[in-house]
Amino acid sequence: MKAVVTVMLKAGVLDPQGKAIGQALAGLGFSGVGEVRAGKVIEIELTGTDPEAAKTQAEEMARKLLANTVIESFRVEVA
Amino acid sequence: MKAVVTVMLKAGVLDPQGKAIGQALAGLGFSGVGEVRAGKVIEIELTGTDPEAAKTQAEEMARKLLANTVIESFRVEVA
Amino acid sequence: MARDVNQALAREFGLSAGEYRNVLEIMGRTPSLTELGVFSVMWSEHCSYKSSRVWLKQLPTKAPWVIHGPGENAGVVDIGEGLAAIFKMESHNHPSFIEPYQGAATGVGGILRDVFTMGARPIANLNALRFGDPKLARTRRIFDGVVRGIGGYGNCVGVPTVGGEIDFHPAYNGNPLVNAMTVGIADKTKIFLSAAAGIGNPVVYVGSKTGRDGIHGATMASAEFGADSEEKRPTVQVGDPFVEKLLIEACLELMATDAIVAIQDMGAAGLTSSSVEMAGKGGVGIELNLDHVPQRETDMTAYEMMLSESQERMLMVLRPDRQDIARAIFEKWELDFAVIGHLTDTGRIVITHNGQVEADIPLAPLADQAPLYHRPTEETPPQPPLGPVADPVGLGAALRTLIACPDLCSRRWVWEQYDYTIGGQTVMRPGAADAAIVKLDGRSRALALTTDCTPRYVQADPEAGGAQAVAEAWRNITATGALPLAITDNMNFANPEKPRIMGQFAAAIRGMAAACIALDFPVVSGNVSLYNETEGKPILPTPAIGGLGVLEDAAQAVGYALAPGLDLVLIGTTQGWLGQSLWLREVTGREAGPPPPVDLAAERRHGDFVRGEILAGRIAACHDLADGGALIALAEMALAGDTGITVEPGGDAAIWFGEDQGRYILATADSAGLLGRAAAAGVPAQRIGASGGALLTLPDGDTISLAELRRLHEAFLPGWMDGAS
Amino acid sequence: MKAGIIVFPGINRERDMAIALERSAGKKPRMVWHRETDLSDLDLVVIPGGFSYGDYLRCGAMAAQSPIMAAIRGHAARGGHVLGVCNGFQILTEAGLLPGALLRNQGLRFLAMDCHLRVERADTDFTRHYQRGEVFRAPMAHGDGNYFADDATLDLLEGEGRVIFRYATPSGEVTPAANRNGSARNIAGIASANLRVLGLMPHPEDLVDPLMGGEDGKPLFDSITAALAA
Ligand SMILES: Nc1ncnc2c1ncn2[C@@H]1O[C@H](COP(=O)(O)OP(=O)(O)O)[C@@H](O)[C@H]1O
Ligand SMILES: [Mg+2]
Repeated sequence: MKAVVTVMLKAGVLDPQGKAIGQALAGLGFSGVGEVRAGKVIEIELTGTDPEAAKTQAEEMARKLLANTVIESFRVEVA
Repeated sequence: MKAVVTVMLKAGVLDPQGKAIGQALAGLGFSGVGEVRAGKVIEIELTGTDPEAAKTQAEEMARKLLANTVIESFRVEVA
Repeated sequence: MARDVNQALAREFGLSAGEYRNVLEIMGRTPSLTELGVFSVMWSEHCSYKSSRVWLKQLPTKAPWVIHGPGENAGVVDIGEGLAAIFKMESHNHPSFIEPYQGAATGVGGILRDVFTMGARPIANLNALRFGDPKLARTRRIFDGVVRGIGGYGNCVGVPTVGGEIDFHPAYNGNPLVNAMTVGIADKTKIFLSAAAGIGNPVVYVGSKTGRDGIHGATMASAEFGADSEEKRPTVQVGDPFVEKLLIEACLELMATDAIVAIQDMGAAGLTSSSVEMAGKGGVGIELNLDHVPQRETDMTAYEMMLSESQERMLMVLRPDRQDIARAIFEKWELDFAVIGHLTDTGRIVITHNGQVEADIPLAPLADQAPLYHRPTEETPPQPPLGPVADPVGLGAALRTLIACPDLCSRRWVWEQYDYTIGGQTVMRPGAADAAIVKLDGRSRALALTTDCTPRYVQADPEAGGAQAVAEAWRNITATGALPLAITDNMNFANPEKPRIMGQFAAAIRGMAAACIALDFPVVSGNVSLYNETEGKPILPTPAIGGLGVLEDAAQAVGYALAPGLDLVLIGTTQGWLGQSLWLREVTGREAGPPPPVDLAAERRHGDFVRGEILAGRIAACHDLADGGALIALAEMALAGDTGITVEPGGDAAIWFGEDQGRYILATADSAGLLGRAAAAGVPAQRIGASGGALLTLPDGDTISLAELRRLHEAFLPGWMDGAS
Repeated sequence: MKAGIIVFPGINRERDMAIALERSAGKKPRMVWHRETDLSDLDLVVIPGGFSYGDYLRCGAMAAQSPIMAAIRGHAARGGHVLGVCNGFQILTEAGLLPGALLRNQGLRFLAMDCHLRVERADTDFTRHYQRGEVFRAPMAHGDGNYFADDATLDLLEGEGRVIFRYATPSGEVTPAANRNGSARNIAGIASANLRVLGLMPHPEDLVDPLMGGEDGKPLFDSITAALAA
């Protein structure tokens, strides 16, 4: 089973990286580009077989380690 | 419309960050953790309304800038 | 605006009942929310220095070489050849506890802006850091984040981080200290100040856009930001060192023209403090139209814009006929540039937003009637004398313990994450000398830079500890051969409403002032950080000192790395002072006794003699004696130069680990000559050993190999941080 | 020799580079703003170190996409000399002017320390003032210096003699311990097939003055100055 944890800066928190990427895309001539946000994704192989348990575990991992919950929020998908 | 570009190191490219996260998770007492891979996710607001066109555009962004295809692969989702 | 302005809200904003009464009197009516916000931040401890101002006045701030003392964004001293050094230290303690990486990073960003806003190109960063008990996982996490944050920001902006200091103590468990210092260089005839002038002149905002960063959470606890209960907005600010780098270059480019009338960074309380202070200092009025403020978020209120602490922003008053030149420069650097107001002759600050007047406050009373407190003080009682102390372990074991302990172990793990060579002018790197030496590009002149404080001394005796911190900074600069010129300080203390804490503050200032006067080492800038305590547990009083000195010829600088075949001479008097020493703490587990006294006259005499010998080219290496005493200093010299030492026999733990002040170890090829000149100058000196080989031979005949010593010295930080995430 | 230093936003070692070039060549290089498009006056194009565009996304990624890269490509295609140091090396790989990529350091931390480089070829225009096999010291200061290329590319580089510098011990042994950032085969610097485009991670430009601890980096600048003396 695989858990995918996506970690993004919370809404309202400055995202210097996303901002710079947005400007670079515009500079490359891409049009219609609005706000860009950059985040992290962590893919974790898990040996368990229960998707619910895997999700709970991954959420705990995110809270404890993967996300800095002071400024970041996260979401977990299990596949 | 929003395009989400996920960029991961290709298989075969060493991912020290993923490895370090895996070790830290084990250190925190999480069991059943297999391979961990760390990547990036870039969320792009697009003004267009055609999902197909948005996907094509985001793929081009990924090829040109968001991913370095020497070391990385990417996938695009449009929502 | 949903909330009523009243005394309850004022209290939430941190204003006392008396202060709020004062606001009502000045305004002659109930203030608007934005007005209340302006008063609350301008009258906060941070901006108004209401608890500390009466004491800060006692610090000596003048000398012939001081160009601008406290009162400007940073201090300015004349360093010769038409140049000025501009420097200051600032704290980011609380943010670094909440979010260590961003807290430390934005601390570095903030102090850089205070320096380049005056026209200086930053050439060096330093820091002074205190952390809690290393046994706690939280301490490790904070330490890791702070080090990464300082490196992350400083490395990216391209200013070398050349020095600093780190202490650990459980008193900092819930309240680490992150003090950052920046030093810059400017043409001394082109210093930029913040006093606004020229009625009608445009007020210009440059840098990053404004978001809702850092607006205090408590004041936000209402329905006014949308009905849905969105996730609580973090009060943490995120730094963008890339924008800071652009801002440095754009400002310096603009400063080469004559466009700027006045300029100030937007630091704490952002737009409020910068606009109020610029107008206030210039004795003019200011009108701002917030519709023109570049905004990162939608639907921001006037209150939010005025209180936002978004980073990497500056406020300037420009000559109207130069506005286009300025705009072109900021556009070239891809930074926001917006005219957001103009100066008026009303003596008031008027803020409009969406066609509405949101604030209209008279500036003079806002400044003149700012609260000023003579808070009660209580002296720290003197520590009882230490009395006789038995040595439970002997010299060799104590050396092995001390050289490896968290407060004395190598800081290599830290400085190897800081770019200290960028600029190509770093003559003495971290770990090479008592002060970092940074040369001025294209000249032989160099600056010597250091940060110092020994909080356990200040805790035991605030006055002696305050004097010691200044003396140690002076000594560290002297030990390189440089002439100490001036200091910046960062007064980190606990709750000033407690008389004992306020007493610590007052006494530390007394001690600092005495040392500054005796050593001709005035204070030119500084910062005060109070309320450093968690759950009633105060930090150790920590008046961190940032010292700056000058060397006419960088080639004359000496470090402490030892070469073989030299005699080692100890300068100064050794009584064997163990009170508050690290030996006492690490070997016997006691934090007791009075700290070592500082004899300021002797300090000066010894230091002036040492500097003279170094500048005469007679000294190969020099190290001051501080934490851990003589044997630790010798071991550090041996390790830095990879050269053994045979120490003269005799003496006990008190002699070899005592922390008597005003001492140096000099390495020389001619000890007879040195001893003779010392005697003639009335400076105590004695030969204590010779260099060579690969062993440290202790006074009791015990030996320890350099390899073992190095292993012990280098082990702690990497081992501790191994596996830290 | 006419040298130009490309300044992208966020570049921060351009002045260090200018000092080193002037020390060897006796004249100041031209600072070239990234929006310029004409490099035809230059013999040597230098992309210095720093954090172009904040090192956001990937180090060098955004600079590699900027318009001036066309001019730099043209210069290289005409057989012109290009030197990329640190961020400059990252930009050259991102732009495809040199193969491979620079990944995050293996220990995931920024590394600021002196390293030792073994000179693998002393017959290039950048290295003639060194001896083959000579070891010199250079400061490094980077978070992403871990050179990566697939095995075929690495073999090709070795086969064509395009590995110019390797991380080594002070006595010249190429060991894992000497390879702090984890680079493939200890590679610290590589060149293009015609040996005229050189990229390396460490900073020889910061060690060209005895006052700063040595002149180990100076032969590199002396070499290119001599090669391009006109
Ligand atoms: N402890 C101190 N010693 C000397 N000067 C101080 C001290 N604390 C503050 N100052 C001076 O007071 C002025 C205001 O400081 P501060 O509010 O920190 O400035 P900024 O808003 O630019 O950060 C500065 O000139 C500063 O140097
Ligand atoms: Mg300021």
